[in-house]
Formats: sequence, structure tokens, C-alpha cells
Amino acid sequence: MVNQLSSPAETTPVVDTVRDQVLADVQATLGAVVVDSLVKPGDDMWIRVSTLSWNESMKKLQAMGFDYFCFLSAIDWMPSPYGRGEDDPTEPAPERDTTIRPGYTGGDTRMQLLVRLVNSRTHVGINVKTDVPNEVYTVDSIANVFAGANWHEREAHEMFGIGFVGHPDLRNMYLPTDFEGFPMRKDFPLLARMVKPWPGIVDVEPLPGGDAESEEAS
Amino acid sequence: MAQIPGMIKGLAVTFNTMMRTFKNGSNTVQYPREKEAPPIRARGVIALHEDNCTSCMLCSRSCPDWCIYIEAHKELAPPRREGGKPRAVNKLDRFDIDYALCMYCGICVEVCPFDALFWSPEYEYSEPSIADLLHDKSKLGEWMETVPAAPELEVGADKKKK
Amino acid sequence: MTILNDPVSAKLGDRAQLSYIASQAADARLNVELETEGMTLNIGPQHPATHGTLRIIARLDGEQVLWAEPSCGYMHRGYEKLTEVRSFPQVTSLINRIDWLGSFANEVPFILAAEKLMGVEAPPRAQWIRTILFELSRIANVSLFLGDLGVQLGAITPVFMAFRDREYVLNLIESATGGRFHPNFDRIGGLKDDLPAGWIDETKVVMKKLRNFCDEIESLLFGNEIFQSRTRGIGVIPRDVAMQYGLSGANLRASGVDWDLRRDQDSSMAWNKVDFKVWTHPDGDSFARCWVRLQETREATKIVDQLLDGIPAGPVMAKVPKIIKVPEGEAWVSTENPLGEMGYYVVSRGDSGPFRVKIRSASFNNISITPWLLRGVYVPDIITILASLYFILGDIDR
Amino acid sequence: MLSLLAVEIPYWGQSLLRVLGGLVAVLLPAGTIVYVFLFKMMSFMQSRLGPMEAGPYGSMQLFAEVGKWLQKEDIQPDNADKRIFRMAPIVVLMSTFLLVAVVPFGPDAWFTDFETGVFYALAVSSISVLGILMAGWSSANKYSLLGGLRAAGQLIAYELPMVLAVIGVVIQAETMNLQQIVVAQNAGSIFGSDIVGNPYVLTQFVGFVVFMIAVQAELTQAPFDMPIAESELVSGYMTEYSGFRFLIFFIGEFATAGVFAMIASTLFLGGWGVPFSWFGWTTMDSVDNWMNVAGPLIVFTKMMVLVFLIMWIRFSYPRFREDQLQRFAWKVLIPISLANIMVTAVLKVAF
Repeated sequence: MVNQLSSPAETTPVVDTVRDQVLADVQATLGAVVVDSLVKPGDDMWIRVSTLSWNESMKKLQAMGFDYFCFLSAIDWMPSPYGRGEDDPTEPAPERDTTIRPGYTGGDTRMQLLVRLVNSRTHVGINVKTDVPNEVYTVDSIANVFAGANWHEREAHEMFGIGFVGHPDLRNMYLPTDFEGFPMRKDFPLLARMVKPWPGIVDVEPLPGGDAESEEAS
Repeated sequence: MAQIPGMIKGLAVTFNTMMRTFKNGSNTVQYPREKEAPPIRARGVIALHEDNCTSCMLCSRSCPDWCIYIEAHKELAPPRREGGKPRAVNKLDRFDIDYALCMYCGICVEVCPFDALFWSPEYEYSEPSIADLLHDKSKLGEWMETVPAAPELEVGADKKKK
Repeated sequence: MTILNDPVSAKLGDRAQLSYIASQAADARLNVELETEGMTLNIGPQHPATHGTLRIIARLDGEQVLWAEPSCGYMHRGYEKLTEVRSFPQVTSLINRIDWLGSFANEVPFILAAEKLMGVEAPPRAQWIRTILFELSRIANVSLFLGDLGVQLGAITPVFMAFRDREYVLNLIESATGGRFHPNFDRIGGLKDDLPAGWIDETKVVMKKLRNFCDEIESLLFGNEIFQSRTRGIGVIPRDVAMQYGLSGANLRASGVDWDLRRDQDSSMAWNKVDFKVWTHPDGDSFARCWVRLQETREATKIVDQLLDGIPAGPVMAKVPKIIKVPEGEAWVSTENPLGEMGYYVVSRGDSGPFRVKIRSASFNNISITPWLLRGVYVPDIITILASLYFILGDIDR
Repeated sequence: MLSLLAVEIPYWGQSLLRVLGGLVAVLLPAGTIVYVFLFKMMSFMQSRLGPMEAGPYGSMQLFAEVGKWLQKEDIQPDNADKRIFRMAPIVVLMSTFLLVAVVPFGPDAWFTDFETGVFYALAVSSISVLGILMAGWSSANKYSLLGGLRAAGQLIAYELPMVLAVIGVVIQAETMNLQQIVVAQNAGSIFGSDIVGNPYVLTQFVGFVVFMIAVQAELTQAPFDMPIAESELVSGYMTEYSGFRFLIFFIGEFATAGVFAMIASTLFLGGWGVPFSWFGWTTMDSVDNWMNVAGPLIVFTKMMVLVFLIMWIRFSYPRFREDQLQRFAWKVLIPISLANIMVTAVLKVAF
């Protein structure tokens, strides 16, 4: 049992022959469409496919055995300019680094789509990512490949503002029809954290005329 | 028909339950008159032991709902030893928990480094007005007497904790 | 026997074919101009059958559904957004509320994902207790389903039996964790506390009661011919459709897929230490789904019994820094929750809070099949099918 | 009942007494059924106690409920057909009162002594269908409409097996007068043994079962409660009713259960009578006068037994689907009751 805290980098790398083999198969099937890939031994695997062949690669993946559709979602890689809403409203808002930095298997755009498929026979899962072009935010729908993607794409559409070409019915699922903005984008402020100041900002009032040295007493 | 038994069995189940209720009484209790004691660990209400609080703000900052409001000021207290310098201590001015917001997650009790917050299994403090659910430090202090001792642990538990 | 010369229906069984024909007929009638006007029926948002606030818009011809569409969002709380402004320990108290009947089971996959990112592993005792509480929350959840099933079908007694016996399980969860519905007991690196004394013996007694409850429900409901005629052959989901829609849990296993994440997935949890049977049913209809759930509840009581006997001694918390910062990375962990596969895709940026959490809840996928499934059924069957798919509104809307 | 009073009563007085007697005969069983079965038996079957606060063991709960309902606002939907909406509950309750008029409670304790009592009872009982259909239609609510139409379909479908089941009794008793049927049962004998008389539940067992199933359906109790169907149609035709209009429906439901059980006990369990051989009576005229007092109690007891059966099934079973119910009525019950008639007729001629 590993009881000590150890970062994943320190653990001895294990060779995961199963996933390596699966990745080799996927790369052989999809060809140059796979932009980047990553296998974490004993854990999981990621691939990134090019946006244009998104629908096509899903079909191929389904045909090669990844027939279980787990979920579809998107990730906005731009860090939130609002933080956690724990800023003091009386102070000027602090500058936050909002440079876009993608996660595993890289990426060139702000938004990425993420789909997880599982092979129902071998139970090996694969996370498939694709870039969503900036400004346009449109990709092909995969609802014709996995019927279950229908609702997930609707959710991604209203939450991230990603358009899905060829989706049968992109109505809002959760939000009112006339809702403006895309709540899950990082630059959408979370109002619940804006309307009242964080109670944690308050600090203990210092002694009237007291000096800083006597702090150690508490 | 071979179909009958399933339905007869169903009738027997309800009839047996009725007889059991006749014999052994019901599984419900007549609430205002009979009360079930909640378990020791039940998270009913948070009690504040004010003397232990150093107003370090940890609970307020770790509250996911932002429902703990603390105000405090520094004060000079008499020295611990004879002839020492007077110490500066934090004196609580306000310690409010808004039970209308509280999710009863227990994070504040857990993070408190000085054992100033406790869970009490007391649960009967509903109010007709939502504003009355804001308990101030005197009310939170009153809950202290309902705080039970922590339960014994199960066999095999690591006793050295704490 | 193939009734229709159609590639989809050729794969289905007889019963499935009949319901397939009904749905095709419904399509056909929707497409031609109707001589009668038809009626749009709004089931919900406030309706006894939607336990929560789900709304189903159904286009009816007489009592037959031509077209039905669930409309969710009445309970959308935006948990994915809320997690982004919370620290890792705070998230647990939040995600408790996703599937509020089996709360503890919601915490586990998230904590496992965070542990995976941190490279921490909980001590064995914590893993065993986690697994026990996980199975207890499954029992608490599914036993209510079994009772609720009766109400949806018009029998009023089972639900009271379910409430009666679920109470014992909830008492156990409360006395161990302090929270009746929202335990918030799981921590990164272990558990908040150890079990109180006497808990194991008490649990064994309760497990006997729960098995008794399962027997009662079986003879009261499952053995009843009316129940069977209401559920058999209704709402048939063939295997490949279930796969496409990403159904999980008992809904998938009732379609004949032998897949249980507890058994088929490497996990640090203690499921691989006990032996249990994964129940499947070949029919894929409402009865199969309910029946699989009943058997799973029984199986869960047996798992708990086995686990109780073997809890290893030791600490329940690994060494974890007081202020938790999770290293940068991405992790996906899913577990076999009461409702189905529940998973969290956690992206961390080395902060104290997650950067992005995708919550893959079982009910969202499970219920997304309803537009496909509800065509051609009768109004009462809408209720049966929804009841047998078993969703929790918080789990759909998150 | 009237002959018990030695004094001559004017016609209006007789009518008044009859009305009062009818109220008692309908409301008393209804109240008892609600308390004993709905409040207590159901609760006990579900491991709980039921109402316990109002009165000893909650026995005054029904009065509290009635008080509550009477205080409630009388809500009528905007689009409702107001007049029909208001009439509907009364029509439903009316059929109950009309029904109780032919039930004999003793040798002389009756409201009316119809020669064609059975015929009348079956005819009047279907008036409630009209009320339910009116309620469902006039509520301007889709659930109500569905519920009302289901009720109409169901009640008409079950009217038929009910009638056919009774025909067996009529053949055997050779009369349609309910009073005569009671006498025929209690004075009769089975294969020469008159120890229990000849309650038709023994000789007409098939008819009895069919009749009780049909009654269950007529009363829209589970497993035939699709017109109400809380979990599908949210109380069906009663959805829009509240306050005292709902109260009338509610009372009507249980009063009808009581009255139907009385009719069933009259037809199949020997009604108010005890086997005449016990006391050496032979005909109606030789029955002692005290039966006029004991008779109602006997009917009441038999009614409670039958209502227990009805309620027990109601609290245990899930409900059918509408099409299954129709299939059951037309393909199972009606053929069975037709066969029953045939067998009864043949045996009647043979013996």
C-alpha cells in the first residue's frame, strides 16, 4: 500500500501493454488523423484527433470496438479571469493570468471537445479530444454515430456555445430559451459568488495603535 | 390458472404486515410525544465554544457556502506569568452561522484547529422566519451543553488519532 | 422469426419486435396528416411520476404516445461550474447532492480521481469502510426504487415498506458518518473518521432485515401477475441501442450486457476482495430492469456481509498535507453507482481547487433514451418505463 | 321499519324518515369504511399507525377532514363548463343514494320494495358513470378528460359482467326482488341440508367472484383504478376538484363501496337474514320482528367483510393498463359469466 504522498512523476513507470496495443491499433485505423496521444500506464489513454475528421474518426472508433458511448463534454482551457470570487470588492480586481494552456495531448484552441468511449468487450476506455476552432466554435455533430451524443451535444451547445453541424435539434436543455451567454465558459462570471463579498476577506481588527510584533500571542 | 399464486402471495404479505403491526406495534413514532434519539455523530447543529476560538477565520474561509461570519478585534489580556508583558489576544465580536445557507457538511468543525466548534445532534430549532435561522455566538454557545462525547470506535480502529 | 424485413428489427426478440413495430407505427402516424387532432399532454414538471421536476411532453393519439420528449433543467444547479470555485474538500459536500438517495456513492469516484492525481492511496481499512458505505448507499437508493416502483404502478403499500426498511440503512449511515442523506465522509486519502463501536453487529442485523424486505417486495410486487403484465415486453431496449445511448448500471445489464464496473475495472476499493454475482437479464424490458435491481439489492447485502467480516485493522487516513493542492493533470474515475456508471473527469492545474470537473452522471444518459423508447407506448407505460429506467432528477440535471 | 312504529305517520313524515334513514344507511357505512379500512387497516398493512391525534385512536379524524374540506376555497377552473362541473359530484353521489333504496335491511325494514329490485339496482349504479364522465369532460383538463374517458370505458365494460353474474342468482332465486332473494337464500337448502340455508356464494361461487371483480372495477379501486391513477393521471377526473366538491367525490367513493358491498351481501351472502332453520322460521311472514333491528347489523357486518376484501386487494395490487382491463373484461369475465348462466340454467332445469 502506498501511504506516502508521492507525485505521479515519481512512481516507477509501468509498461501498459494492453493500452499500448490499443493505441497502436487506433493509430493504424485512424492514420494521420491522430494529432497527439498519451498513455498513462495502468490508468487511461488519450488521443487528439483533427477537427475536420471528428465525425469520421468516431465512426471508425465505433467500428473498431469502442461501441460504448460514455460522455461528451467540452473544456474551456482559458483560466477564469474572476478567480473564485474571493476578491475584496473594495480593492481593484487583481490581474489574473488568462493565457490558454491546454492539458494532456495538447491543443491549439481555447475550447476542446472531449469524448470518452469504452470498448464494451475489453472494457478499455479511450478519451478522444478535438480542438474546437476559435471564434467559430463549430464542429461536426456525432449524434448520427452515437445516438446518445444528442443530449450531450445539446448540453455542450448551451453551456459552452459550441455549434454542432448536423445535430438534429440544438435546443436548450437546461437554460431558458432566451438565456444569454454560455455559463460554462470561464469568462462567464458566477453571479452567486459576485453578489456578496466573501466572509473570509474580513480580518481581525488590529489593536488600536497596537504594534505588529504582538501578533505571535495568538 | 397457474397465475393465481403470485397474487395470493401478495395478499399474504400485506396481511402478515398488518398482523405484525397489531402484535409488535408500528415502525413509526408519534413525533412530538415520542422522539427517536439521533446517533452521537449526527450533524444537527454546530455549537461554539467561544473561549477556544481565536478568530483565525479558517472556518469562515473553508465554508463552501459562505455562511459563517466572523468579526473580531485584538485586545490586551493580562500576562500569563507574573511580570510578563500583556498579551494581545483576538476577541470575538461576532460569530454568526446562517443555518438557512448551511449545508451541514461539517468542514468548519473539521478545520477548526483549536476545538472551538462541535457538532451537536440537536435538531429542533426551526423558525417561522428565515432570518431567525442566523444563530449568533451566544445562541451557538448555548448548544455547547448538548454536545455529546465522541463515540467509542469500532474494533480495529487506529486509536492514536488525535 | 422476423416480423419486419428490417435490419434493426431482425436483431430483436419477438417482444422487442412488437414494441418496435408499435414505435414505427407511431412514427408513421405522426408523419401522415392525422384525421384526428391528437393531444399534447404535459406530464410534469410537478407530477407524481417524475419524482422531482422532470417534464415530459407527449403527443398522444388517444392513449398512445406518438412522440415524447423529456424536458429537463428544472433542477439544474450548475455543479460543474460550482466546482470550479471550490477547493477539493469543499467539492465533496457539493457533489453529495447529485444523486441524493445514494449520496455517499457520489463522493467516492471524485475522491478516487483526486487521489489518483495526487498519487495518494487510502489505507486498506478506509477502502473497506468506503466500500461498505458505498454498498449501503446502493441499498438505501435501490430499496426506495423498489418501493417507488409500486407507487408508479398503482400499488401503494410497497413504498411504505421501502421507507420502513430504508430507515434502518439510513440510521446506519448516520451513525457512522453523521449525515443521514449527505454523509460528506470521504476525504482525499481516506475517511473522516473510523466507525463507531457496535456498528458492525448492527449492520449485520440490518442486512438480514433488508434481505427480508427484498423477499417481501418480490412476493408483493414481482410475483404479481398484474405487475408482470404491466412490465413484461414494455420498453424494450436492445443491446446495441443501449450501448449507443451510453446506458449504464442495471439498465444496461437488463439488456443482456454483462458489465459491472465493480468487477470489470481495476479499483482500489474492496470489491475484488469479495465474490458476488453480476445479475443480467436477456429481455431488456421494464421487468428485466426492475428485476435486475432487486437482485442487485440482495447481492449488495451479501457484499456488505462479506466485507464486514474482513475489515482490516489500521488507520483510516493516509498522510495527506493539511492544505490540499492537487498536482497538474487529468484523471477519469468512474464507479458503478446505484443509478449506473458515475464518473468524474477532473482537470487540475496544481491549485487547491479543480480547474474543470465533468460530471458524468448515470441518469442523464439513461433518460436520454426516452424519446426513442417512448414512441408507440400507452400513457400508463410512460410511467412504467420511466420508473424502470430509474432516474434521480438531481442526477439528470446536476 | 315503518311498521315498527305503531302510530300512523303522514306521507311527508314517512318520506322524511326515509330520507333520514337513507342518509344513515349511506353515510354511516361510508364513515366506518373510511376510518376502519382507509385510515387504520391500510396504515397497519404499511407498518404505521395512521391518524392518532383526533379523538381516541384518531377516530374523529374523518370529522376533522370534513371540517377541513368544508373550509377550503371552492376552486373552479376558468375554462370549466361550470354548471356541469358543479353537477358532476352530485350525480355521482346521487347514484349511491338511489342504490341504497332497494337494499333490504330486515323483514320490514326497507325503503322501497321493488319487484324488479335487481334490475333497478344495476340500472341505477351506472348513473355514476355519467357523473364521472361529466366531471372529466367539464374540468377542462387533459388528465381529467383521459380519466373520465377511461372511467366511461371501464365502467361500461364492467357493467356487463356484473349484470351477467347477477343473472345466475336471479335464475336460482326465481325472482328479481331483493327481499325475495334474501328469503330464498335463508330458507333454502343445499342438497337437503338447511343448516346454513343456501347462501348463493356457495352455489354461485363463480358468479360471486365475477361480481366482486366487477364491483372492484365499478368502484375504481386498485387494481382497476385507472380513472383515478394518482401516479399517471394525478387523480384523473377528480384532478380539478377541491374543497367540498372533492369531499362529495370522496364520500361517494366509499359510500358506493359500502352500498355495493351491501348489495353483494344481499345477493350472495344472505343479506339481513340468518338461516331460517336456526329459529324454525319457514317463510318471510314467520320471521320474528326483532330481525328488523338485528337485520341492519347483520347486513352491516357482512358488508364490512366484503369491503375488507375489496380494500385488502386495493392496498396490495398494482393497477392494470386500460387495454389490459378491457381485454380482461371482454375476453375473460364475460365468457365466464355467460358460461355460468348456462350451467345455472341447465342445473335449474335439471333439479
